[in-house]
Amino acid sequence: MIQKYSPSELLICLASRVMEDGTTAFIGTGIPMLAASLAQRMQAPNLVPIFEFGGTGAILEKLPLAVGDMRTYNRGIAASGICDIMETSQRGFVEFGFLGGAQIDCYGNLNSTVIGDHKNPKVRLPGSGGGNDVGSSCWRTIAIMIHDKRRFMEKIDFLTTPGFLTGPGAREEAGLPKGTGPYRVVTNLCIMGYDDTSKKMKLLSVNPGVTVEQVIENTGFELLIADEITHNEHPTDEELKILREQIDPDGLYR
Amino acid sequence: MIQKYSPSELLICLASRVMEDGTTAFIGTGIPMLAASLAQRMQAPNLVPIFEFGGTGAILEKLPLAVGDMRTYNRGIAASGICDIMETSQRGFVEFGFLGGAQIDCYGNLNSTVIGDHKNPKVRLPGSGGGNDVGSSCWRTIAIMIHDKRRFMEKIDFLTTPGFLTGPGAREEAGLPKGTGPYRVVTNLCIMGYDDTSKKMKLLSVNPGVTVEQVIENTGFELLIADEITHNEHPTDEELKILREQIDPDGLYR
Amino acid sequence: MNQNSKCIPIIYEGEGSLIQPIDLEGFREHNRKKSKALIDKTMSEKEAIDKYLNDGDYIGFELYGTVRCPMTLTREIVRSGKKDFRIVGQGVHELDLLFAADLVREIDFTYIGLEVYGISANMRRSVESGAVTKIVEWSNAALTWRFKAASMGIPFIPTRSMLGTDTIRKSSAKVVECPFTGINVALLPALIVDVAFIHVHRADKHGNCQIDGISGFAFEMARACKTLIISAEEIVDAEEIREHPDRTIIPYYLVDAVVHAPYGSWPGEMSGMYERDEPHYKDFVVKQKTKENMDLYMNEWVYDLPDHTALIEKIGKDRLQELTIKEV
Amino acid sequence: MNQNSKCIPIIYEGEGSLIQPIDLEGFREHNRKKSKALIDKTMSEKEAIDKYLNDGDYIGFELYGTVRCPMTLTREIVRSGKKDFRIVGQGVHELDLLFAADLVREIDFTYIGLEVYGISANMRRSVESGAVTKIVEWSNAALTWRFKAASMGIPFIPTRSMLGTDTIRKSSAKVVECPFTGINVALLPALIVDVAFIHVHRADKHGNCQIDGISGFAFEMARACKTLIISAEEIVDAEEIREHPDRTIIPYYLVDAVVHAPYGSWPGEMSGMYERDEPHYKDFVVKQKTKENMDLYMNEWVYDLPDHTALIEKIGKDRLQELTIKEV
Repeated sequence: MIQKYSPSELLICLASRVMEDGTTAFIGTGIPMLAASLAQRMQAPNLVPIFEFGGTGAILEKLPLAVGDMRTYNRGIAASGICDIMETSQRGFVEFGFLGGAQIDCYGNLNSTVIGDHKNPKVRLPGSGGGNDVGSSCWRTIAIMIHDKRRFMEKIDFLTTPGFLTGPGAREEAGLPKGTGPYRVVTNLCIMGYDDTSKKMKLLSVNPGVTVEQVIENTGFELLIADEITHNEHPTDEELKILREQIDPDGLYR
Repeated sequence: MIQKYSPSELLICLASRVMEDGTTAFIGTGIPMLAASLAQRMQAPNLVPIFEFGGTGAILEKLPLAVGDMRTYNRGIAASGICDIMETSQRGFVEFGFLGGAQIDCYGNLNSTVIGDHKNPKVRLPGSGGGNDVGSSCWRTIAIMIHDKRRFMEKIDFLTTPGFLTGPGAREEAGLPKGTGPYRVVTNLCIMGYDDTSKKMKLLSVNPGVTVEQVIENTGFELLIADEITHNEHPTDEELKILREQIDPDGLYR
Repeated sequence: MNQNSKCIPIIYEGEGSLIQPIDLEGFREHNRKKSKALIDKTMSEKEAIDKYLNDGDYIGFELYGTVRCPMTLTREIVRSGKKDFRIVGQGVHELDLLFAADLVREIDFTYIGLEVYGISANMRRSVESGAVTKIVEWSNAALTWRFKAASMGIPFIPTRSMLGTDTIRKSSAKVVECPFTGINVALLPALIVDVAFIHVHRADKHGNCQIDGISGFAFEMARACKTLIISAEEIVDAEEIREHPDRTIIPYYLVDAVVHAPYGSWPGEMSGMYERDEPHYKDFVVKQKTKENMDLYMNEWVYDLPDHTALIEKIGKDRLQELTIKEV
Repeated sequence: MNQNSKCIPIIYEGEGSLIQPIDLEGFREHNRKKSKALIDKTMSEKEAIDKYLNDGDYIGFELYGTVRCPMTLTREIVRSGKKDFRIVGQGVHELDLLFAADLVREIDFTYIGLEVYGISANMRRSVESGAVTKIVEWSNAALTWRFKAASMGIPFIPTRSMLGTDTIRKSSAKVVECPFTGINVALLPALIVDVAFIHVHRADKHGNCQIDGISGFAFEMARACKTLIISAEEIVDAEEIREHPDRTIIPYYLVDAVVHAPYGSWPGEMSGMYERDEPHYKDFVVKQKTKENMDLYMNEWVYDLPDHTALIEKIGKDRLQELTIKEV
């Protein structure tokens, strides 16, 4: 029997499962924090969470409320500053980075700067923050998104954070570090990766109860489809138990 | 009655008197350390000694043995690292810097790298160390030298640390910060400054018992002579008392 | 001399202008004149802002979000009536108050928002209405590295961030081909702030400061500004600083004013000392959504309070005690 | 896109070669593969040098003079028989032993000497005899900024040092006209060290390190090397590190080996722990003046001792106790 869970809980579990043991991960506020905390307690006990304002290797006992708050270095191995962290990433030490945004295109480029024109915006968004840096220097980035056509777009209004830019070779040509780029997009509908050759977004697996057609319908660009589409597992009893009892006992994400 | 004193004690007192209250000074090992310590107890209680490996604002109770030793931040206001210190100087925060070398020319350029050819040296010297940096970014540098013709040369074998380079405007043209450069040369014979227009070394005052002719004889280039040559005072009783009782009780420099 | 006619290709130049010009020589002259004497710099927040802040200044706040944020100084800036600031868009909660009071004209923008609580409506109103007349974009690291360049006394610093994006297009960075490796790097222009505001755990009266926990960009910003106003939870004896010189992150000669402001980051947090005032902040998050409610908030929590002491009284000792982290 | 044909004039190029090539992408790949797991890295100095040092490596030592210098590791390097190193000419006392054993071929030189005690005769013999085949000159800051560039993951960093001198002529820096300000700056190429040696006050078994007092260039060098061998006065419990994460200057993932070496800086000093062994050092200063006496010194204090434990026994507990700084 499957326990009930919230859409957030599903996203947390899916994002959590992507992380690998013995790697470093840039963690932003919200779902990535819970996902990292869950991963530490599941398949990745040696996952090292890194927060842009200086926290490294925290034991994520209490949920941080901000990327600079004191929980981001709770019993951590280091509490330094933003330069140290960003330079550590620029030196190639950070494997995973989580990203979000208001819009994403088929190459995984993200917009978190502006809806409409930059000069006369319809909506001014919060801006790059560390997003562009994470997207530039982490080895593999994971975008967490709400899946709909207004967000998965043929042409985004502003390219805040680099995905594969205009396609194969474009990152390297621009000067971004070799071998880096988007890795996964985790949404409320599915998990996507990228085609090795074309660098275009490709559906890999669908969430429980979601069809491939639904994903396509909610995507504003032509989505590649893997030969074999797998089905993402429901959050397991163990995941939900840890999440609810240890990580989010106040139920902020239930 | 004049107390007897050593040549080192004279140099220490002369160098000490050059320093001004409420300023910062880059201190190297040896005589500058004693001079700074003496200045702190005489006319410059607010002199801030700065050591290249991180010590700032030390109370120089015990004589440091090295520019990185723990006495260089004894009860100091900060103990950081070489980058912080050198960048503080590059930002214009350091007024005085002490320099030394094996050779000096009429523009105050110093050699501490090599005697003879760089490729096949007659004597390989210790190298720039922080000398070049002090000479580049401090507002006013003070060279402390033994005065003889083999050291005060028309053409030095290697330009390690910048004085006025090739003369007026040369520092600025090279890109060195505006308004910086050599200020005084303190020797066992005299104190020299630089001519405002030609930037050439100029005799300002002679040490007790020394004649202008002696200085000229011991200088390997044409030395400018100030209109009025003053006579440097002997170390005073107060200076010697402080030096011997407080700063150098072991008599290392007596 | 290897004089030659070689050159480094400039591959791309951002369209954004330099909101703050780079005057390295002027910065050096300014730093030379700053007093190096160990004088008492403690003063009230009102005295500090009166004395050191001017209309049109380029200003910056450390740290980020609601963490160790100089809110006491920020409220006084708003009350002072000074205006038309050019800002570093990187502090966060401080900027909500500045936008609400319509004090911002130009922004070097990286992130202005409420983190988990979403977009800052104050920022949106100021930007979308045209009250802000110029925005130049940067990544978070890029903006901090701009401080770092200034803190090093150099005119620019290279980075591998921002390449290939609209972020760099709307910045004033320049992309060049590295003459050593042939790779493309973005050159970030140094950023020298006119007046910077930093809240610390403890300072002595001369301005020597210690910070616990992460140091954010305090090291860099303190060294990249012409005037530095410090607020501190605690004013300690100078001897306490001298006992642990390796804990001094900001030496006194960088500092112009020291303001004693216990709970000076409220409603934000202070590492090891007190937690964020979550109910208050959530209330702010709701109120900021409309201009009318935000005005009420500003009256209640800024304009109607003459100074920090009045704020502390209004919050109340019991509430502050609740927020205080107890010894484990 | 503002594609254009603008360029930055290269005004001057130093004649010196890059002793260590700048391979930023290779450095990134290497750093990616370094283990991020919290594993026990403690081992003897012999195991560490055997495992991680190779003939021909580019190596560096922190700090300077006789202060917090990794002498235990240095003696083991000499004993190991490994050779033909390219070095950063910035540590100091360590290099005396390396020169005496004729292990150095190429040097990025800034200062090698005995400070108040004058010129290093060991260095002179190696350089003047031609045993050292290549010397490139730098200022002290320039060399540290080269580490800083590597530590930032960027290919170069600008400076206003060295301009107009023979020092820059014999360096591999390049002088360019700044595209933002028009002033001349020297671009310093990043310096990535193959194996770095740093002695610290305390480390945990995973490699997290704390240093008391000045930090010299430990921060930069630890981040500018491919392999990092730490020696530590004390091995502390990992929980002690986690209690004060803001004291960690070197995080464990940078570290490959942790060697427990109490009095590991002897005959140098360790801030707050022990003083320099002045009589021993003065004896060394005399002995190093001739090759014959230096060879005797090397036999007595390096070759004839199998390891650090034997050294400690030879110095003797009483003498070490005398050097130890007593609590005030």
